[in-house]
Amino acid sequence: MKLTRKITSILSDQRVVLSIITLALFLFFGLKNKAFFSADFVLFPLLRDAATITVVGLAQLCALSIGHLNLAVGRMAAVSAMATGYSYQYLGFSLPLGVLVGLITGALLGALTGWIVVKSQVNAFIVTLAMDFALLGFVTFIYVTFTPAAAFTTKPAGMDFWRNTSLAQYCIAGVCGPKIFPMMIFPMIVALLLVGFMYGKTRLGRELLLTGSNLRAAKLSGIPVDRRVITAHIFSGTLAGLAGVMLGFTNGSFSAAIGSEFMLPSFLGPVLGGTLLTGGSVAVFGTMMGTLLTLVIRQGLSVQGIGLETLNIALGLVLLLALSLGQIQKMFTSIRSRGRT
Amino acid sequence: AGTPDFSKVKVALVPGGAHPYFQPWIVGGKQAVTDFGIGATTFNETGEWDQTKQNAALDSLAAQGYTAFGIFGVSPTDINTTFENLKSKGFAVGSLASCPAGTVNKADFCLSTDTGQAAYLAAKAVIKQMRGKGNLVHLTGNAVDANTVRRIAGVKKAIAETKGKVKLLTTITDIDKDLQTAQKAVSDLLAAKGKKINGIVTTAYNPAVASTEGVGRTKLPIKVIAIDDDKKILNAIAKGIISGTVVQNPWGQGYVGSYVLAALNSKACTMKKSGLYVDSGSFLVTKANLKTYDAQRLAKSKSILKDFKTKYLTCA
Amino acid sequence: MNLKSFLRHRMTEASLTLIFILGFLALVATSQGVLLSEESLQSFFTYLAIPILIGMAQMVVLAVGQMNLAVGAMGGVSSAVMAVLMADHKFPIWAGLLVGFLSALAMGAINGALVVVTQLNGFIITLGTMTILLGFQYRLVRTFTIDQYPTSLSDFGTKSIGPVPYILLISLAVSVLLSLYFTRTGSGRRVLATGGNPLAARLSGISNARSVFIAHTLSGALVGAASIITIASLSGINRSIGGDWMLSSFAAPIIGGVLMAGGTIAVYGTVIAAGVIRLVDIARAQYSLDPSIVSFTVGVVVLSTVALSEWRRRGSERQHVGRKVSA
Amino acid sequence: MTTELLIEQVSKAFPGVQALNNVNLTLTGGTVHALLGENGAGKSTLIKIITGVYRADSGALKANGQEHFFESPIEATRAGIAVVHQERNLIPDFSVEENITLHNPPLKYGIVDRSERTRLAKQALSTIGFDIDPKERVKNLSVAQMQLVEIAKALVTKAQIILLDEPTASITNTETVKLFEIIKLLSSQGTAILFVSHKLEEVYQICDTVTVLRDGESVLESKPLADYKQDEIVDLMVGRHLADRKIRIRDIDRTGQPAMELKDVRTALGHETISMSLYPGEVLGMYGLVGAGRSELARSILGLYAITQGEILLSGKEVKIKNMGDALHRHRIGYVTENRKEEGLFLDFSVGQNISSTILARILDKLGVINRDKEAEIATKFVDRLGIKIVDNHQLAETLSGGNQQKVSVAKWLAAETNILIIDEPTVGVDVRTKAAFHELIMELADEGLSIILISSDLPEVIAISDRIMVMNDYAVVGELENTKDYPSISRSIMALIHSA
Ligand SMILES: Nc1ncnc2c1ncn2[C@@H]1O[C@H](COP(=O)(O)OP(=O)(O)OP(=O)(O)O)[C@@H](O)[C@H]1O
Ligand SMILES: Nc1ncnc2c1ncn2[C@@H]1O[C@H](COP(=O)(O)OP(=O)(O)OP(=O)(O)O)[C@@H](O)[C@H]1O
Ligand SMILES: [Mg+2]
Ligand SMILES: [Mg+2]
Repeated sequence: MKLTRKITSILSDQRVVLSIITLALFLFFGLKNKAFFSADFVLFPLLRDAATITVVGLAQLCALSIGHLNLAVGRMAAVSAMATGYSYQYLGFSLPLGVLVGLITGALLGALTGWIVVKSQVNAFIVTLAMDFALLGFVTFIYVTFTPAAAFTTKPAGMDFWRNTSLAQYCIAGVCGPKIFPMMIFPMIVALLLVGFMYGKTRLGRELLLTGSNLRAAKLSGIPVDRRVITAHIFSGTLAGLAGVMLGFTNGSFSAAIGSEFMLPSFLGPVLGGTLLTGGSVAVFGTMMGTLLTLVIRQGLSVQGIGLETLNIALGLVLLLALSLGQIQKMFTSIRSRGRT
Repeated sequence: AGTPDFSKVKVALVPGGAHPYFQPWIVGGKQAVTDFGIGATTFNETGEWDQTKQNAALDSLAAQGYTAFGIFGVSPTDINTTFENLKSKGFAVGSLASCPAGTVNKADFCLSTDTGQAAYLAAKAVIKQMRGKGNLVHLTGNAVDANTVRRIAGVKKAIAETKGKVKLLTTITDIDKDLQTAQKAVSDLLAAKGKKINGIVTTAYNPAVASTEGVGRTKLPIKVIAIDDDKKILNAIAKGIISGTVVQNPWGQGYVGSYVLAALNSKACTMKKSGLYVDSGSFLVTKANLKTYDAQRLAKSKSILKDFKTKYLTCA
Repeated sequence: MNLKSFLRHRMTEASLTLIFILGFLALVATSQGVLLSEESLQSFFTYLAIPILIGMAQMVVLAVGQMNLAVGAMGGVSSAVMAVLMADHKFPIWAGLLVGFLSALAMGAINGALVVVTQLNGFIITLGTMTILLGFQYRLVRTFTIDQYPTSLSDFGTKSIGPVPYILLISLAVSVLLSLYFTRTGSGRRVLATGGNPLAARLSGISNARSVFIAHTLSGALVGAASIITIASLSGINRSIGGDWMLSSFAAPIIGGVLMAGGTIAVYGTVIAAGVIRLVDIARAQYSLDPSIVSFTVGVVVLSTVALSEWRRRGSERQHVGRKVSA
Repeated sequence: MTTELLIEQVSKAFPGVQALNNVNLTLTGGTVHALLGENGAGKSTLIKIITGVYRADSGALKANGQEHFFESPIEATRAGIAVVHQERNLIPDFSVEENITLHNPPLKYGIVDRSERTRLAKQALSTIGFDIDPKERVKNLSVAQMQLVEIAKALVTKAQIILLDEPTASITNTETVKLFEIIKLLSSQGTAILFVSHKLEEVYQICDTVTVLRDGESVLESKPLADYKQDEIVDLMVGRHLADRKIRIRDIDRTGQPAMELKDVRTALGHETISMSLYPGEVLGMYGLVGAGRSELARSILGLYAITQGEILLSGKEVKIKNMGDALHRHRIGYVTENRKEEGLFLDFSVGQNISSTILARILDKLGVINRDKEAEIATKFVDRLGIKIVDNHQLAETLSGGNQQKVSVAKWLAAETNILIIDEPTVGVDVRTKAAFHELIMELADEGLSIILISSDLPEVIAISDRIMVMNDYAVVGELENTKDYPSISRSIMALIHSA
């Protein structure tokens, strides 16, 4: 049957499966408790958090694309946010200029990391772990030395706008945007589009993926693998920096705590989305879906009023269950095609 | 005047994450329901010490119909943003157990221990035990937390007052994450410098437990003042392993806080001065007042409640 | 095997040993010998026992090319189980420890079984079980610190032969056994073969599913052992236990020369790397270092030492490559 | 009772291909049975079905009284079947001896008996005359050496049925001769042997019976090989008559500037004063026994290993080639690796993407966007030209048959349109028809001006297409011959050069 073939082939796409699971859970939670559909208290903040975490996921995805890990995503975010905060507090920079400072800081950190990986040939795991330590020390030192309360609290004009505004305030011919979409999704969308475009369409992206798929073959195909490794880390650092700044905007100040909870979610999004830990294959849109899935589960459970004693248990169980379903379906569609490899 | 009707008010008490310190909030909140006829109080510790998660927890409580919030902000520098956000939705907001960093408080009020003051008190106590001279060590938590900064300042203030007779040997930060790290740090400290140390003041939970163990095991003549009244620490005081502890007043925060939140949220009362800071009290507990400190603390809570009713609130 | 080729294979371990010795000597010298006092040595060794075991617990899973993100949560739950059983249910020590150990073993086995059955990446499975276990840990101990279990247990935790505590000896004995398992037994070799090249292993009649299951179960058992040592050496059990295990469980083996890709183990390397990491703690206490400076230095030192050993290894390999292999 | 393996009406489909379609085969003890067919005909798939790696869609298998398919490779091994798969399947970090005994390591009280292991491995290695330290790690071996280890590994099990999937693809004559001796010995002892090869001379040398697959169907089923002439077999495989190849001697103008010249080059790997010149449009063959250092020389030229002395000139100009990117983009030199799986292919990428990996710069739109149409067009061109058997350009390289993977690995570099191409073992595992077409293609490219260095351990191949042959032994050049393409005399001269060295 052609139709069933088509359906199975659509279903074997991880992104579709993820979207379906996410949507199903979304409806399930909402039907169990209407409060979950509250735009003000659930959906708007959920999407705002999702925006930041997705960008963190993309930062990790860039490292994963060449088969590396970036354990320092969180700390790169912290340093970048710190640079931004510093520029607002002590240099009086305008909002966009400060963001730029953050992004450049992230890029530089990424470049340094990549450079060390290439020059020392040490596993990126160790390099980024050590980087994380070093940056942790650096961040602590700066905040403790330069601020009275361990944070940069100056808010440039426009910061609250990015935090609080939803598309509902933008109307064209009387039709306004949905209230649930925060302004914060724009940086995420830009990041998604750029990263997606790069990996999907450009030579650079292809070379990164080839490098991740088979480093030796890439090298022997004339791809400048060393430079590509550095490039990937630069992207990773820049995106981490963006996420750090976004979180600073959401929280309202730039503190050392920014990024300290980034590491696990940074893997969760891309890996759930279908990005290979071993490199060579990325899922850009999937990263957003994976992030949304985890947030929907968490917030959904939370709105049911589940306390800490069951929240984590339920969170883990739902996650494993949802993923196994996806996997079972995938096995189902591929069992005959692949033989038993 | 009769008691106003609080039965429509649902109060949420939200600590930064799971920590023994906050457990009395639950009891205090329940007591407030019985005493004042508040609709309900709930306790939600799903914030897991992450401001983003705490914000999400607050939002989901709001979605569930809670209208008054007593909050221990994970990040003192960011919590004003959260307060503002909740207040803009018309909720009553109290900052409990910790005030926002800086001088501005965007919550309706802050009912908390002055963390700097508590640390100062503890340091004074240990200095007294050391007979006013010698080497002191300060063990505490996350270096880049505004509360830690206040505690470090409090201890330093007490030491400064000795005019150089007491020396701060070292301040060890970032050992409150887990007990193992704390115990390792204490053990290494005692091994390296044990003989030089005369007193230890701890202003975080895991280091307190760890230094109790460390000093007990090595039997070094070191005076220890811990923090909070975990059973383990009270036992150690009773056995004379450590000299004392500085306890705070979480029950009172939960009890009085719930009342004030209900009063504000039901529109029965308004704050005379929004963002007012009220000290919930800190108490030094030694072997001498081990049995009686709780009564003393209870009395303090009642008097705070009275102050609110008579001085800080204007009620219709 | 001559010395040169031994060094070539063991470059990482050799340089770590050197770093360890130099670092140790430097600390002894600058502390005017305080580090050599029995008490200091004992403190040094006591807190080395757990990093070694959790490093091993991660290593066995890395050996099949997977990761166990749940080491910390597993340790937290199993030590909480032990504490609760002994304190609240008055289990005798041996029974409490045994049940706790078996619970860790079971958690490992469940991880393994889930990976095999769902065919999901071990990374995701253990992330999921980690979350679940953190929930259980909270259920078991809430926010309290449990310590009402027999003192003979913590007495055991502090007993030592000279400055060497029993618990370190246990860790080392377990490491030796593990090393024998991987180098000498058929089962250990098969597990490594799976990690080295799963397809080749399968074609050689090795069940990769079984290898993965064994690795995770073994990881659970090692976590169980770490939990026993934890409860014996700590003053109490609360929900923070295991909180810092995950990253350090990776750090020791990977610095010690274990490949993330699987197929290798480095028992000695892991042990010595744990020792090097421990030296940093000592230095921090010794010099009253600011933790931010410690972190910074650790970062920089690790980067440079590993880079150095890697660079030397590559140098020697470059000379070697291309010459005849014949016997 | 003689050993028997019966395959009846076996079918197997992969997405888009019917890899096997009602295939029959009877393998009896004491015979060597040839399994022949073009690339992608289904030979390896059949072997994987027999050994339980894949599950058949339908059909039956009878082996030694058992009447069912094996569920897993373990079962097949237990049933006395040993196999050398087409791809090397060894554990890189394990020693040679351990790999050899991996199926069934000798145990004593549950502990691996190391001395027994060494003994077994040495024994197996010596039967095929392979002199190597059994303690050496496999990851340090060359492709050919690994192949020999695989063979030793199959022999050590003392199996009743041995399946050999292109065991000779990457080894030289010397080892092949040894292998054939042992095959003959085993066969005379009653072992049943299935032998897959694209080298028909070898097949005729050693096999008794033959099965030919074409597009997944058995067009000739278990017939005595002696009844068929080589041409007939080829016709059966190809499905039509293959024209005879003519020997073509090309005229090379060596008066001008060489395209590439090495002057007294020494390398970090130990090559000694290597001098050579390659002229425009020339095919320079490089022959030597396994381990002679040819591949290493090529890699040193390309900057992968250090050149310690001497100089490299391209069109008369001295150059320092830093790496492959430099070689490709600046100097227009290409390199087809001998190790397609590890170094040539991106297995989880499509055929089209593999082919385009060297020419990304050429298929860009403005904005640096890859032009998919152009990419597909070029891919299709080479898929057709090299006869790569695929469902579509999007098929992943990993799902191709061995020979077709090899073609992709070569196609990638033909697409790059370089001035100089170094080809290392280009036809390993490539079938007769494609090989012929391939040789033709190489000469055509040379006619068009491409300068080619051909490294091959396949002596007939070297003699068939080279204009000149350089002979290497032990990291040095031992001689150079003008190729008259007269096989007997040239091969004799080459062997003389090697042995006198
Ligand atoms: N895992 C797989 N998935 C999809 N298709 C496959 C897979 N394995 C093999 N095929 C296809 O099955 C067909 C037969 O492949 P097989 O490897 O059996 O050929 P072969 O006869 O061994 O060829 P060669 O001489 O090149 O080794 C080919 O078209 C191949 O692309
Ligand atoms: N003694 C050795 N130790 C480690 N690796 C070796 C040794 N000898 C050879 N190799 C490896 O084997 C390969 C070289 O052997 P190889 O037989 O391919 O040389 P060659 O002259 O190119 O011969 P051919 O290409 O005919 O096989 C290289 O990859 C090299 O790293
Ligand atoms: Mg094949
Ligand atoms: Mg070669």
